[in-house]
Amino acid sequence: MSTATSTAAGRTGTKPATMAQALQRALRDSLAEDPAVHVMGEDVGTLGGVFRITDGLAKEFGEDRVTDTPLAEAGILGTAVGMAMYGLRPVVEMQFDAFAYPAFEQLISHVAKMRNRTKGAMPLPLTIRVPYGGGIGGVEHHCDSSEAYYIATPGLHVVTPATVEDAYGLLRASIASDDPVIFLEPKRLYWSKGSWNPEAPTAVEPIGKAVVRRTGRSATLITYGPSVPVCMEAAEAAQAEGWDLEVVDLRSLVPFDDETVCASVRRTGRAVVVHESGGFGGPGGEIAARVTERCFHHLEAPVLRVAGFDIPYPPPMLERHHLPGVDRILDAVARLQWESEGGLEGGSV
Amino acid sequence: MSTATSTAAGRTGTKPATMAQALQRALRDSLAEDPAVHVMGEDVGTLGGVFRITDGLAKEFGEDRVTDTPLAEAGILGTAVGMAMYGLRPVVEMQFDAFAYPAFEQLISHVAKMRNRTKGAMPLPLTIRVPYGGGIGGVEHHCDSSEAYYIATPGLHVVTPATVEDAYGLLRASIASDDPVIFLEPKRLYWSKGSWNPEAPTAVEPIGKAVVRRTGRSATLITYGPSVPVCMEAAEAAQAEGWDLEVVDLRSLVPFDDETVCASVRRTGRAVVVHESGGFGGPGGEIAARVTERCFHHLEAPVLRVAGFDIPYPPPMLERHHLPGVDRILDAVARLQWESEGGLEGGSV
Amino acid sequence: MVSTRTGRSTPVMEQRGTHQPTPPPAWKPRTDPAPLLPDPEPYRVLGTSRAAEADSTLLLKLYGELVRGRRYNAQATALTKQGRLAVYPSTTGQEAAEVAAAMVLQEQDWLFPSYRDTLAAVARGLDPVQALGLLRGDWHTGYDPYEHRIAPLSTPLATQLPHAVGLAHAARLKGDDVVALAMVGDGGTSEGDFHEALNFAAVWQAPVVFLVQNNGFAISVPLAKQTAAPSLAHKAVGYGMPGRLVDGNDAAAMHEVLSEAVRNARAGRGPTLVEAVTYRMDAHTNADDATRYRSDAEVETWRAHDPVALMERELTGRGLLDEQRIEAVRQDAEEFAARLRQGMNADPVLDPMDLFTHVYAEQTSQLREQAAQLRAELDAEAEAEAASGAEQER
Amino acid sequence: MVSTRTGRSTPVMEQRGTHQPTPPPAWKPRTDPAPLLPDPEPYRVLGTSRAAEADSTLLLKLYGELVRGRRYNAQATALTKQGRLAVYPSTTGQEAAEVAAAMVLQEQDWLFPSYRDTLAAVARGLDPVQALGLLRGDWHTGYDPYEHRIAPLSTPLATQLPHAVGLAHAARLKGDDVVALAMVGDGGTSEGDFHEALNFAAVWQAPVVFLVQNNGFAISVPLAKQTAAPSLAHKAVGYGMPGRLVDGNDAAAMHEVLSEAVRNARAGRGPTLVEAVTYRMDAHTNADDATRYRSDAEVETWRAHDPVALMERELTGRGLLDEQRIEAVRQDAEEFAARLRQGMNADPVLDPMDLFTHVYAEQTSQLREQAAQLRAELDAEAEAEAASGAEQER
Ligand SMILES: Cc1ncc(C[n+]2csc(CCOP(=O)(O)OP(=O)(O)O)c2C)c(N)n1
Ligand SMILES: Cc1ncc(C[n+]2csc(CCOP(=O)(O)OP(=O)(O)O)c2C)c(N)n1
Ligand SMILES: [Mg+2]
Ligand SMILES: [Mg+2]
Repeated sequence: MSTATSTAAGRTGTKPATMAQALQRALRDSLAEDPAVHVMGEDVGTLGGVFRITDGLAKEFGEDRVTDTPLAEAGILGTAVGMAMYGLRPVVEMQFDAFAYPAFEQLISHVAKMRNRTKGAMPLPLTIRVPYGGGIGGVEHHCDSSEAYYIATPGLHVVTPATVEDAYGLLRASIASDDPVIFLEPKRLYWSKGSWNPEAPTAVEPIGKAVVRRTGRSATLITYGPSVPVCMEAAEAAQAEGWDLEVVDLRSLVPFDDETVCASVRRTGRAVVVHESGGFGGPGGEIAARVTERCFHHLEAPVLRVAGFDIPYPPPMLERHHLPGVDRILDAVARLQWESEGGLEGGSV
Repeated sequence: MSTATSTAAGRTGTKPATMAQALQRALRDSLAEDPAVHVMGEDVGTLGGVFRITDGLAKEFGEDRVTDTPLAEAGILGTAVGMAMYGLRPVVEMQFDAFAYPAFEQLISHVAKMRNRTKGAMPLPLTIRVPYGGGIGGVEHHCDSSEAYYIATPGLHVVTPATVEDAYGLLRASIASDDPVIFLEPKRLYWSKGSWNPEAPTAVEPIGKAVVRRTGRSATLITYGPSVPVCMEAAEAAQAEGWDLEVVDLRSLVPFDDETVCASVRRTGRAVVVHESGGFGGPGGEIAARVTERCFHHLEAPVLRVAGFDIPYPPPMLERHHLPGVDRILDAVARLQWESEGGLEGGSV
Repeated sequence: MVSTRTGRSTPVMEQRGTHQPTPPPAWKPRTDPAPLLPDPEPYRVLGTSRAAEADSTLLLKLYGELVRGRRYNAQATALTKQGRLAVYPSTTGQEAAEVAAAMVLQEQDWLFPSYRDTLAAVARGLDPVQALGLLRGDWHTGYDPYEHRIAPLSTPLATQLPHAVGLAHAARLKGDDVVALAMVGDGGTSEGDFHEALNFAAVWQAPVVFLVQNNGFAISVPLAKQTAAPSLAHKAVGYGMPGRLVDGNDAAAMHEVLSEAVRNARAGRGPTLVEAVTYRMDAHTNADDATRYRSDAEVETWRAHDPVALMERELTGRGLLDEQRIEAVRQDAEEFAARLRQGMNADPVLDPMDLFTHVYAEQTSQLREQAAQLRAELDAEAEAEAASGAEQER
Repeated sequence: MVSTRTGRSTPVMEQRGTHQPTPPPAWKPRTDPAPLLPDPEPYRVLGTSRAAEADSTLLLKLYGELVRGRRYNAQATALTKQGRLAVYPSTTGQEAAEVAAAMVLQEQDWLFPSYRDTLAAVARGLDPVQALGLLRGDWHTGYDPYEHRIAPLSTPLATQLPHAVGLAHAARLKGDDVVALAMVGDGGTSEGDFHEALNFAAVWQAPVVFLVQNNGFAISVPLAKQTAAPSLAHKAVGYGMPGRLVDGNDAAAMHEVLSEAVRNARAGRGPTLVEAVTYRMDAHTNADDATRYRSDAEVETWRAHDPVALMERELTGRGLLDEQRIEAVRQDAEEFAARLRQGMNADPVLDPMDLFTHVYAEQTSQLREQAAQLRAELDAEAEAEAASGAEQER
């Protein structure tokens, strides 16, 4: 796996761990440091969550801090809003992406708006963890990439890690944030491994900074979450075809780091946005549009998008046809109008 | 009001009517022609709806066909799903945009997916009418432009009229469609007037065709729903500054009429997308991105966007600062890099 | 013997006859529902033998609040006609439930009003101009919720109920003595959020009181189209909490029942659902036309059961309403109305830049850009105005 | 007299004393809750004096279905181990409720299963390979819902309940004789959709039966953390429909109570809520580890109350289970399992292009473009494979 930052790999004290472990540790450290932090959701207590992210926390911190709720997502988020009103910092788990939908009214009409409606008097410091995306052979309603809904809702932060270090760092920062954060956990990276320093893990501050995972000169792949490792792989593969690709991991969709993204695109002159979410009305349109608005005269080709198809998420046996993979990314890179340029390092068509 | 198509204005038998009247007539004609059509929602019966769109229908067709439901949006849409399963064609009214959110789980997980999950065996011919948008001095939760959520959900059609004729024609076509349609009604156009022919009103078929509301050579304004009249006004005003603007009314966001839009942009070489919905993650990003992908070498400037700010909808006394108006559109047109071109008809900066 | 693949080791041959004493594992209902069931008749005090036990001081206090509340409704409605309020959902006829809801709470408690319940907020001490901020249109929530511990008026129906549960639960976890009282309409009880809130409250034994004002209608939809339940208070049984049915126009009864519910919540005995049976005398809002869905005769029946008049009768019967008292109460209500008029007639100070200030704790770069755009537009506008002013002066 | 601004014309001076016979307008609870309340003990037939009245033919039929159902659960679980099923939520221990739900319906009726209820679908006549399609992963709904009038298995909990109400309501409006039976778990009763569905059903008097299988757990969450209600059946009262509590492991009791509920629905007497008290003997799914949240001892208590064994005892007591009968039932179950194995061992035929075929009635141009892209990729893949095949042959 090439998901760890290159800087982390060389540090002393680093060890391999899974993203699931890093997330669990982030919850544990947050609970330990701040008595206002409460974890709640379906099966997060005794069971430790269906993905075991909250494993052991109820035992360590008690059922009042780590609570198995009744099975009702609007109720979970709605009561968390009330708890946040009283000064707590609830961390809510939605069991799967599609099961967050019953809570959308609470999310859109209250969570996202409360600070604003009260002129800042009533901030809602709550984190909503949503395991999202596919690639794990899950049946319908278990594999949605629902980020388009969240980013179109002002008042929410939308954060998603792609590495083990970031899983810890971004979750800590999200829980510490005084604003509501949608924390999207790429399901299929739960068991991905990366090196990190469990002795001194740190929060990623501030939320909203993208990171260049790989530098390159030919074109920029703009991506996040589950698609970051795929893009890293694509970048490796591209080398054989003579393209030196830069990979930008957004880490947060809201706030959006225009600066890092545009600096990269201005350098490379070409960009492909890659995500698993459906293309139409997905984040890729926003990203492509804003990059084009800001970097038009640096662009040698239109910003292209590689995304999931505009279909309901496929059944397990067909999902591989849906997910953006290395080939589809390389195909898009090939369509970045290299021929009109000339002089590019082996630019194939 | 310049919302009527120029062709309609001259026809014999045309009369002025409001969009509300045209919508009411569309419902009435649909109920009369097809016994499978049922209208349901909060206050749609005896009261005739808070906007009076269903006025008189319960009396004419009986409470079994036009039904006041209990106050529960998920229940309304969920029971409508069951009715559609049994072969009816429910037309559901959501009282206001933000009150459709409680029904989002039913919408995303069932309405949008049912045909696909059952390999076509169980289509859901239902229409969901959503009064949307601001500009009527409504308080919070009554003025949302929620189209971003709908267009990011494959399986739904998303339709919105901007003229009296289209209100009738598109609603008839939506009800007749064998797929679920989100029918977005621009609240502040309910009382807008246009000429139409009430003797022989017709459905707009097929759903998914944009229409050029005004031809022009300098740049294309791509818009829909409540922003169409604003763009028409802006186009008139632009003439004084030497710009001859084309205005494309999308009429449906899904399906998206790439052909009409791109033909226009290829002709004009410049485009501004205008909508009231928030910019970030809104439809404008998708539109700008796909136009750029398809028309890159015809573009003299990046496709720009004029949209609502990325904030919760403002209170009544401040909404005018939020809504995209003529000035903001003209400002965007001015930023379409006219100077780099030269030779343009009086191109101001 | 057929293998049933249970791995069960009980030898089947021992099982004979139809009357086996198989122990049915844990499935007896855990609670006797009887104490949870509401009485078949709404609880009343005024006009019944119970009235004799009611404390005069309390009744006089309630009376003062009722009269003031009635005056508030009249004044707010008048303000809509003067264009000072965009819209007003009146509680004329519902004053008893509104003021009792506020009066039974202690200072540290929380009130969770629905969009209609500005009167309850005002009765709790909120400046009425602030209470009406939402409906005036200068901002969403017109007040700081922490000042009087009043949550923002909730427009999306029933959505505030889980908030009340969460807040009360949080306070209890912290060991604080706080009760939350949440208000909702008859229509709102049909929403999923009502169900989820009551269920969470009962499971957590949170110190919450749910007050349903059954005023007969959800806009135009009468109760018969809303529910087939024996009463809305009967819904409590399904959550394992007591349900109480009260005459919502009887301020003394409302005060007594809500006080008891609050007391129980405070003592750790969990939540209560209270249904106040009342009637919305005015249309849904000033924008509504109630003649479309109900008869004047029905309204008149309820006029005979007016909450202010009920209390007046009681106090008159006790000989407590002398000229001086009446004048003082009237005076107080008039002064209150005058202050409200005055406050609402002053134009609110608006800063369009506020649109960007409170979306996040810290402005994102996108919002900074957009704020700069608006700033520039406003400056240009101001400049143009100044220029045209200078033009005119010349 | 203080003006209360009601415009009320009743002269106040007439109102004296505390005992006024003010007519309280329409607020008496409309129904007596008594007939809606479930009995305090779950209804049982087997092992009680009621068993004597049970029809032997029916009991034998139920027994056959139970044994087959048990075998089905064992086979499906085995298929997960062989990698032929991604995941299987077993109903071992719940067979009585599952098969009774199917058996009480007539051909024209509809079943609305939750994700766990493949057995009910199979007992209604659905090919088990099709029933397991979702869990096998070749498509979402593995069958045509109209063929056996079985709605798609619903993964989002409780969301199928309003569908059942809408369908039953539509059939009734059309004058068709159709009843819908909708299944949900104890956990699912906490969802807002449960509440809204039951309320709509009662208001519309729709011909629906709601069957809650209270199997003690929602994954790991026990009933005590899910509700504080006396029983889940008590929730019926709040909607104005009868609630029935049944021993969910007693197939005869389940059949009787559900039959009566279906009969009432069919006769226009409205919906019923039935709570079947049962127990999930296996883990939530094969992927779950139940030892994390419950003790073996608890599981063992329930093993003594096994639905198959209960029926066996009754039939044995009646002397109806001779060698031949037992062998026939066993044989039937084995053949059934063999067919299932065989069906599941055949690889399903997959066409990736199906991804684009059923999203809309007519493909949009966007989807046509995307389908073309996939088509090209698949063609290239096939070409590459053919080429490498040719390469190897050379
Ligand atoms: C979730 C939601 N759906 C719809 C509405 C629109 N609406 C506003 S008031 C109202 C009726 C409310 O009736 P009820 O709950 O009885 O309260 P009342 O108005 O009688 O106080 C409706 C449908 C809303 N505000 N919120
Ligand atoms: C809306 C929704 N939320 C969460 C889930 C995840 N989930 C699947 S099964 C389950 C537990 C269901 O418990 P219960 O309703 O008692 O049914 P059982 O599994 O016992 O049959 C949960 C939480 C889901 N499928 N749907
Ligand atoms: Mg009401
Ligand atoms: Mg269960």
